[in-house]
Amino acid sequence: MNGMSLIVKRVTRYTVGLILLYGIYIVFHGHLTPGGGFAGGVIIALSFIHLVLAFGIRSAKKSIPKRLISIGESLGGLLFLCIGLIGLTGGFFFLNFFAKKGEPFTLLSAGTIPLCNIAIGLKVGTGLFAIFMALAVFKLTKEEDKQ
Amino acid sequence: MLELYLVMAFMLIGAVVAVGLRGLLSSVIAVGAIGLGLCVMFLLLKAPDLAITQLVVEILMLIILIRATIGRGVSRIKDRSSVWVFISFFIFSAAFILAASMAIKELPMFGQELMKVSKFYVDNALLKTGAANIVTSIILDFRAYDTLGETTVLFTSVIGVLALMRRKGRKKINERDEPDS
Amino acid sequence: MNAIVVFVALPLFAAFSLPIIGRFWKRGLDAVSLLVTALLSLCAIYFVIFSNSLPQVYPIGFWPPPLGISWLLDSLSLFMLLVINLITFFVSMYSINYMEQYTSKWRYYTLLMLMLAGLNGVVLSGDIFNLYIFLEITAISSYALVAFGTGAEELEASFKYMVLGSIASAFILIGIAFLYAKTSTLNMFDMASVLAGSPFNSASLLFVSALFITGFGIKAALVPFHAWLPDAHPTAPAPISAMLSGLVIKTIGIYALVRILFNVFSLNIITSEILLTLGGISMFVGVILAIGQWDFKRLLAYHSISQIGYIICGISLGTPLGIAGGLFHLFNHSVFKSLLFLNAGSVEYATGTRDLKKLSGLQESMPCTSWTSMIASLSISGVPPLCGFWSKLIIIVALFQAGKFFYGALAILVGIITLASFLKVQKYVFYREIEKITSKIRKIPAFMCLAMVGLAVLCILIGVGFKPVLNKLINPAAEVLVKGRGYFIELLNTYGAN
Amino acid sequence: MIILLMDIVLFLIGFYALVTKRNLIKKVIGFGIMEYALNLFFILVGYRVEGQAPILSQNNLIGDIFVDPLPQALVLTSIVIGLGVTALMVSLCIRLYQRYGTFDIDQIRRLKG
Repeated sequence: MNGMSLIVKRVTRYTVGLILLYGIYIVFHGHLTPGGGFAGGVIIALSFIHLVLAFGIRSAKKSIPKRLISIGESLGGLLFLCIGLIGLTGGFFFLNFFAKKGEPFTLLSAGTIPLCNIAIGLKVGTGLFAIFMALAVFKLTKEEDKQ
Repeated sequence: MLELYLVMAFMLIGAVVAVGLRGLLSSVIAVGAIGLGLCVMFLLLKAPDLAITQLVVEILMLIILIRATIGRGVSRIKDRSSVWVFISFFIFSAAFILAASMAIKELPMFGQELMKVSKFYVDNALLKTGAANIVTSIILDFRAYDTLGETTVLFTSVIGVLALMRRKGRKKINERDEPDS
Repeated sequence: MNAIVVFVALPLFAAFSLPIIGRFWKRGLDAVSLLVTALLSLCAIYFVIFSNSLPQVYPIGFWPPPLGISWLLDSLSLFMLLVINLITFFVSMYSINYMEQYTSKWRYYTLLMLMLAGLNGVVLSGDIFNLYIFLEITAISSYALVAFGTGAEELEASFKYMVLGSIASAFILIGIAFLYAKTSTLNMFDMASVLAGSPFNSASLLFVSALFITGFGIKAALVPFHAWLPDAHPTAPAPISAMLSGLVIKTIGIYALVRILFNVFSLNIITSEILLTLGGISMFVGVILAIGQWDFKRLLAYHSISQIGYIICGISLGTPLGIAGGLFHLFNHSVFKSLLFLNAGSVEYATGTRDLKKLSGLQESMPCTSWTSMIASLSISGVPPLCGFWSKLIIIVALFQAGKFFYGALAILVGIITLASFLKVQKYVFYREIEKITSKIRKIPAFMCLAMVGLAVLCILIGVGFKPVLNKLINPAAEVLVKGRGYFIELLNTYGAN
Repeated sequence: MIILLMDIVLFLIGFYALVTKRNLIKKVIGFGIMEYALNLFFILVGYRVEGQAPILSQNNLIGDIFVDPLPQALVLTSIVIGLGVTALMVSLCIRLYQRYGTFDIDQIRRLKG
């Protein structure tokens, strides 16, 4: 796969940032509006997939470090687990340990919930992108075997 | 209420088309149509969180499925047109629907949910957790442990896919491991 | 009380960090997973010895039972925790050398740790949807692990397993949906107290029971639903076969089914009869199918079906003796069937084949494997001083005591056929001398031997000291199941929100 | 009542595809349809007539009728599980195609019984 036409590439340059920003917005506002870590994470993954589909897998493999993806995934999982474990200091697993929950309907409210959303968003975004890359790259190597 | 039935009928037709069509790509697209129908259904049933999630997941699924099908499976695969398979499945599904309808009769009427535990969530979510979105307050505070399980499921399937997509599965004992791709 | 967290958090922590560790420190993988499993089994042993105030309910996030998710640690879950963590410790020790045959070990260890976390989570959970999630974690990691070699047969077996497994999961989930619609709660204690108001033969309860028996029956490979097991268990890497046969089918099949049917629904005459019939059929069909097998691991897989039948027969009686026998057999079967699968793995490792007709006279060249497999074979066929004998005896006595003479006789008959079948294995693999194939035999590394010896010692210890095991572990666990629904209602009243 | 039964019919269509179809991708599609039906069932169970979406805002505070938020939380989890299983299934299909050159299950049967 060598990517799509020039028009698609050009348009992608402008849209991909917006999609990424939208995904991040959804993650950060998960406790106020519909959406949340998971939906936002999928959107973030989709923005990268968009990039890969437009520019082709070969150039994407060069520019996106794969090591970073899988480390990001592990870190997301660890972060979420650690939020649960920090609750133990208050006496219970997954305790929402902030005493002051903050002003309702503002970004900094709801205790640990935004933090959890960020962890999940990181994890889901990198994880789903890793799945896509694994499936897509495999196809490429298979074609190489044939030739 | 009527719109619910309409969307449901659309989904049923979509399902029959998706299962019945010969070409793989067209049935994958029919599945996409069902998924969008489900998304509309979630909106009608007042579940905007799920509608967003279903929408983005549906897009991702379509991309993955199309990547899997494109260029493969060109040769059409005929199904076993055995009458017996069909008849036995028909009997099974008739029995299943009968049993299910008898069971459904004992449940509360549609639209009259009991809200035994959820009443607490609805009344106290904002007070106790500070989150305006009650669904988020459930998945990340009341039932945060479930969400840990959920992320673990996703992690498992990512590692599983990466493990299945290795180029070589087995090696000689003293051979060097291939670098992680 | 906070120490329970360790059973789920530690394997998850290991699983999340192994991909990072694996990049920098290859040998660290073995060390970390061995350390984690060793720590967990020490914890389980510690809990068994020093726990005096069971049952305990741990509210996660400090939300009391009907509101949040709660963990339940009682004698039954403690018993299952001990079994799971002990066997996983030995399996992980065995993997150190065995998995050198496969590439990317870090993915293997990550999936193994995830599977362990899933199993522990299923056993501890007191919430029905949470149980489903951890069941899925276990199931998904086992699909991936069955196909770990990525050979043609492995992929095919894994796909078959996956299709049947997802049907099972779908049935279980739709059962949970019906239960939620009926009771409007997910906590099992609360559910038990709500369901106490409706008669046991109401259509919805029967329908849900049928769904659960089908779903968990597929996971446990009871006979009409066993089609995936004889493919999936033999083709997996040997340590994974041991995990699947020894733990997975028991935890996500039998334990989950029994916990729901006994403690939430409270066993009634209909479910009891259905389970007894399924158990009897599995017991007989499994052993009959095993006779004709010449593949070492496939034969063991069919025997797993048959032994699962024993366990279900014992437990479904509902009498204290029957349940104790069933649970004891569950423990014993985990130990000796894992050991047998590890033996088969060693034979394959050394000679490169598991076809019984091609193997011969390995007794001299593989003394460790030979002796341990002798002990395991004698155990599974129920020869007196070893562990399998006592549990089978208890099950048969319980069957006769409950007046099920047909099933009792069947159990004895199946025991005899099992003995014959394992004599065949011993003769063909270790004691028959047609030609020496010593030249090609590879030496078994130390850790593999150590794991097998450890399990064999466990076999003998349980057999000799069956009395304290029964008193300390099995009988309290059986008591939990005998108490039925009342037990959960009591827990709700003690720990509930109001 | 009728709509719940229609949902069960949708479940059975997916089940039919999963059990009887010979094409691996069709099996995956069947599994997907089953997942949809299951998710919808939960939400239908939690619906309340005249209920509002369970999201509070300044002018929509406690006291109104809301639909049941708990099934929505469960379905969110269930969607993720479905996605994970489907991704794994698709990757198995691709590997099987690479080994056998076909998606036909009857030509893949190498293991007996």
